[in-house]
Amino acid sequence: MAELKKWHELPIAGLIVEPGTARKYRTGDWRVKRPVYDRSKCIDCMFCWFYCPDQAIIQEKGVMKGIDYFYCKGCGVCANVCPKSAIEMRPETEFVGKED
Amino acid sequence: MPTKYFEIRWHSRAGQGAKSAAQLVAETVLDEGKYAQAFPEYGAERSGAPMRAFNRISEGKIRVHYSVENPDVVVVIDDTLLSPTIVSGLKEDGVLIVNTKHSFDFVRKKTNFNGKVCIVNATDIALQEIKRGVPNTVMIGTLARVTGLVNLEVVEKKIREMFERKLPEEMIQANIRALRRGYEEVQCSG
Amino acid sequence: METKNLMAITGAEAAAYAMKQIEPDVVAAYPITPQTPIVEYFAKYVADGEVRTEMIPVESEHSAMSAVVGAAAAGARAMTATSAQGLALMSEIVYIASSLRLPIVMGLVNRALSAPINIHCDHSDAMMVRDSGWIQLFCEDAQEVYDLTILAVRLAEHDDVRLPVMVNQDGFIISHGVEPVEVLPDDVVKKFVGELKPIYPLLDTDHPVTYGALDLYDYYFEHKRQQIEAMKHAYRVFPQIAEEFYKISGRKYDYVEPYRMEDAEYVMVALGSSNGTIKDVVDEMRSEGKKVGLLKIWMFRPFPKPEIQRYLTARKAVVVLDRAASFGAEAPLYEAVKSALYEVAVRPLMGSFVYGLGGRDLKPEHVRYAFERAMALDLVADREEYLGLRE
Amino acid sequence: MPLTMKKLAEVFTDRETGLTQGHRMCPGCAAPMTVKIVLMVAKALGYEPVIGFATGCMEVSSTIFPFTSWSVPYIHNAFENVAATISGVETAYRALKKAGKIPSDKKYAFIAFGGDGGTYDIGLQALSGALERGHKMLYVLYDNEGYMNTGNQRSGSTPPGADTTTAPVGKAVAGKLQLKKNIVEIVAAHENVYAATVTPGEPMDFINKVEKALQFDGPAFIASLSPCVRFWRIDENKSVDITKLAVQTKYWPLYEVERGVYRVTRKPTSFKPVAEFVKAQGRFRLLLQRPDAEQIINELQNYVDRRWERLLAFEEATKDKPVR
Repeated sequence: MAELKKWHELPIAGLIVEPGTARKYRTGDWRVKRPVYDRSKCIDCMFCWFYCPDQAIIQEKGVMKGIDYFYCKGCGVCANVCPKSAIEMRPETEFVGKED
Repeated sequence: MPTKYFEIRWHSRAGQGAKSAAQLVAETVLDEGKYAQAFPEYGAERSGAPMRAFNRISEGKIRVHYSVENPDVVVVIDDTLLSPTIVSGLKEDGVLIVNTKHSFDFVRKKTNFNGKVCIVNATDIALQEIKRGVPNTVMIGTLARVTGLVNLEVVEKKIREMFERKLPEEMIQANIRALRRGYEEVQCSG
Repeated sequence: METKNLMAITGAEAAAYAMKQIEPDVVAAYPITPQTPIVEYFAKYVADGEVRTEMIPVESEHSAMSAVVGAAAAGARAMTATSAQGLALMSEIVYIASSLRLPIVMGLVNRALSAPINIHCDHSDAMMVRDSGWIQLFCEDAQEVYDLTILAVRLAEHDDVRLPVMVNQDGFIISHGVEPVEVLPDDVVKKFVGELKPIYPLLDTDHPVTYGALDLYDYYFEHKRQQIEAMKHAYRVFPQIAEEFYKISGRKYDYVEPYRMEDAEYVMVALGSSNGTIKDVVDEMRSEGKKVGLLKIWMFRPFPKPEIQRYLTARKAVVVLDRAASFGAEAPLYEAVKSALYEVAVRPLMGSFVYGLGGRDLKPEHVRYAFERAMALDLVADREEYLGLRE
Repeated sequence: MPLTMKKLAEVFTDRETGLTQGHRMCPGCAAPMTVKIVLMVAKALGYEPVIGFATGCMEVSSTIFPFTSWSVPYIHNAFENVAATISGVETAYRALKKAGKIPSDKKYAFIAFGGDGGTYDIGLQALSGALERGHKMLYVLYDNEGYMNTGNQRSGSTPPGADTTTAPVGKAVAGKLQLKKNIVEIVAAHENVYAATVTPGEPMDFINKVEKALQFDGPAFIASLSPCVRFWRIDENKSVDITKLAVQTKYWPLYEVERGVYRVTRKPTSFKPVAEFVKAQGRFRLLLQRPDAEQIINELQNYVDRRWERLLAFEEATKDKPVR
């Protein structure tokens, strides 16, 4: 968020009038383990997508497309529910300096 | 200040209709272009407990909001309530109106009140006309006669308005007959 | 004005009748003595189809206020009513209603707070929530209950205000006393209150809004500052709305009602039904040549400080009557008046009298006594005294 | 055509669930799963959800001003009153619809979410009132068995023997001694309601029940066992697993009560001992160190066995006998 607003610049009552502003909030930097996804093992069962508490699984029409590291907190639920072990949890330290 | 207002204190037992009677008097007075208040006293009492209600009547707007202490008229709907305290504060030239089948002497003896007393056998009238021992309409008729404050025709109209939704026509008629008999059958001491 | 439509009704019925004519979308209320007849009258209007209002027969006052908050946030015009313990139970949500800036109108039938339990009038309930961010109006009689309930809708819903309003009437004294009330035609009331223009209604799913977010130290203060500002707007727009109400009713309302104040040297200040009694005493003492007057407070929140200052500066003495105590501090109305007079050029002598707790009658002789003390200049600003108390 | 995970994935390829990313719940928390599943089913069925939330973990973590994780209308009022609040919203809807101020083609779903504190304990009265009044709403409980928002205090939903800060397992006292309150029975006792248990570990059962609840003509209640990874002291990735285990051990039987008619919706052919459920969680670690641990676990086993038998008996006894 940019500069904090003054009282007369805010909507009344503490209302948040723009929906889903939390999308601007990066929760990916909470992550200490990174899920790494192996497309070759994936059967697009959608379990990971269904359970991900942070909605960080990207899919299109039931086809797994990857992981959104901007949001992924690295809980590992996806890897755990995956019936094909297509997702592996790796220490985040391995990825220092690499792009999301 | 109390001279500006004509004040009535009603004594009854909860359930005998003093509150409704006071309200009906207020409505009638208002209909006649005067001003009135009606307010009961509230405690935690249930049916049968002694209770009081008040009227304040005036030619002009009534602004005060406190209980009536020196009434011009005390109306007692149940003669088992008679005692010296029932006339406390009643003005010397005030009137004590009692629903009783007893005599003036009985009333005086019970209350030690030496002023004007009016009696009416309202319970019997109510039983005969309305078939229920609720004497409040009779007492309004009596009050109308004794004080000349409320006009009987206007009271009749009010009774009709009040009961139209709740009671069948014959009951309204009965109430109006009871009212008229209260007016006619009252006896006052000299 | 055309022919007057006078009704002999109680303050409770006056409130319910005003609500009927306002015809809010939602009423959620729980019965409590002495507010109960308001709910009862209104429930009857609903049952008889006289209003299209949806009534929620909630299981508590806490839920009454919660439900009207929900309804108002949804975009509905919502009302409720309560007394004393009911207000205490709902007080958590009373603060939320004003903080969410929901224009709810609530009838408060003033009753003493327990313990010991008491069902009769005093203002301890209203004073408990005087800092809750609600606009608080106090009524002298049933007519004012009717009028101010209608007026309150406009005040609450004004674009610059958007705050809930509490219309106070004295328990039993007004709520259960039958008095003449001049009512307006339905269509006149309907036109006056108009349609609610909801802002950010929850039911507008095309524009989803989040109500009641977690607001930490980085923003909470700013939102409170907005509420402070809204109260200033309430103060500013009240006379305009009162003027509009005057046009439809011929009855004039203001922050305060000065009574025989022109040359008054000794002035009493009070809230609620006692003002009528005080007026009679003022008349009587005036006829005796005594220069007494009354400043009745209609609007307690926002507190009309400029009017207090304007009317009370340079009087010889001011006595303030409070129907509530503030344990360990000065009585609430006295404190507010005294504080306002700190800034005036010529401060009057001041005295504080607490009266009427738990429904104790305020009699003309009490009022006269307080005036006489003022005239004798026998007042001590720092001393609280009591009227009608056995001492 | 019943909803499936695949079907939901298709629907939500280019639609939002209503709960967005960027909320600040703990990694691996089951509460967002519960909320997301409910919202997805509602939206997939064409409802416009309007959400009420009781004070709790999910409420604070999803709406830290100026951020909101909600892209559907949302109101948080207080801790104990979400049922009353949503009943006000629902009533406003009916009033405004009657007045012609709401598009008549819009299909709303009024959904209240509460944790166990806001539901079992402080919010029980408001919930009961709203259920009894018959508002058309869905109340979803995410049951993490304690006041986890504020750091693991005991609630009426905490199981016996679980360590909490206000009923700690100590030398003298084995933590919470009382059984978990049976909230579904309390709700079902309102008679004209739909009440069910679900848990994320049984997704199809969950989806079906939400669908049923939304279509129920009256108040509906869904209790979702939603583990708190932090204070159940389990690995972050185990929140789904533990709910499966809860079902397999009879700890969390899956059933529904529709106007008095009981239906057990999952009947495993064999059960695991409840001790497995207990031993899988760190919150029972101190209990397990006590000499009376076995006895307490046996009592719990007895309880879940009897409750299961009772449920089956209710199912048999109420078959096709709705209260109205």
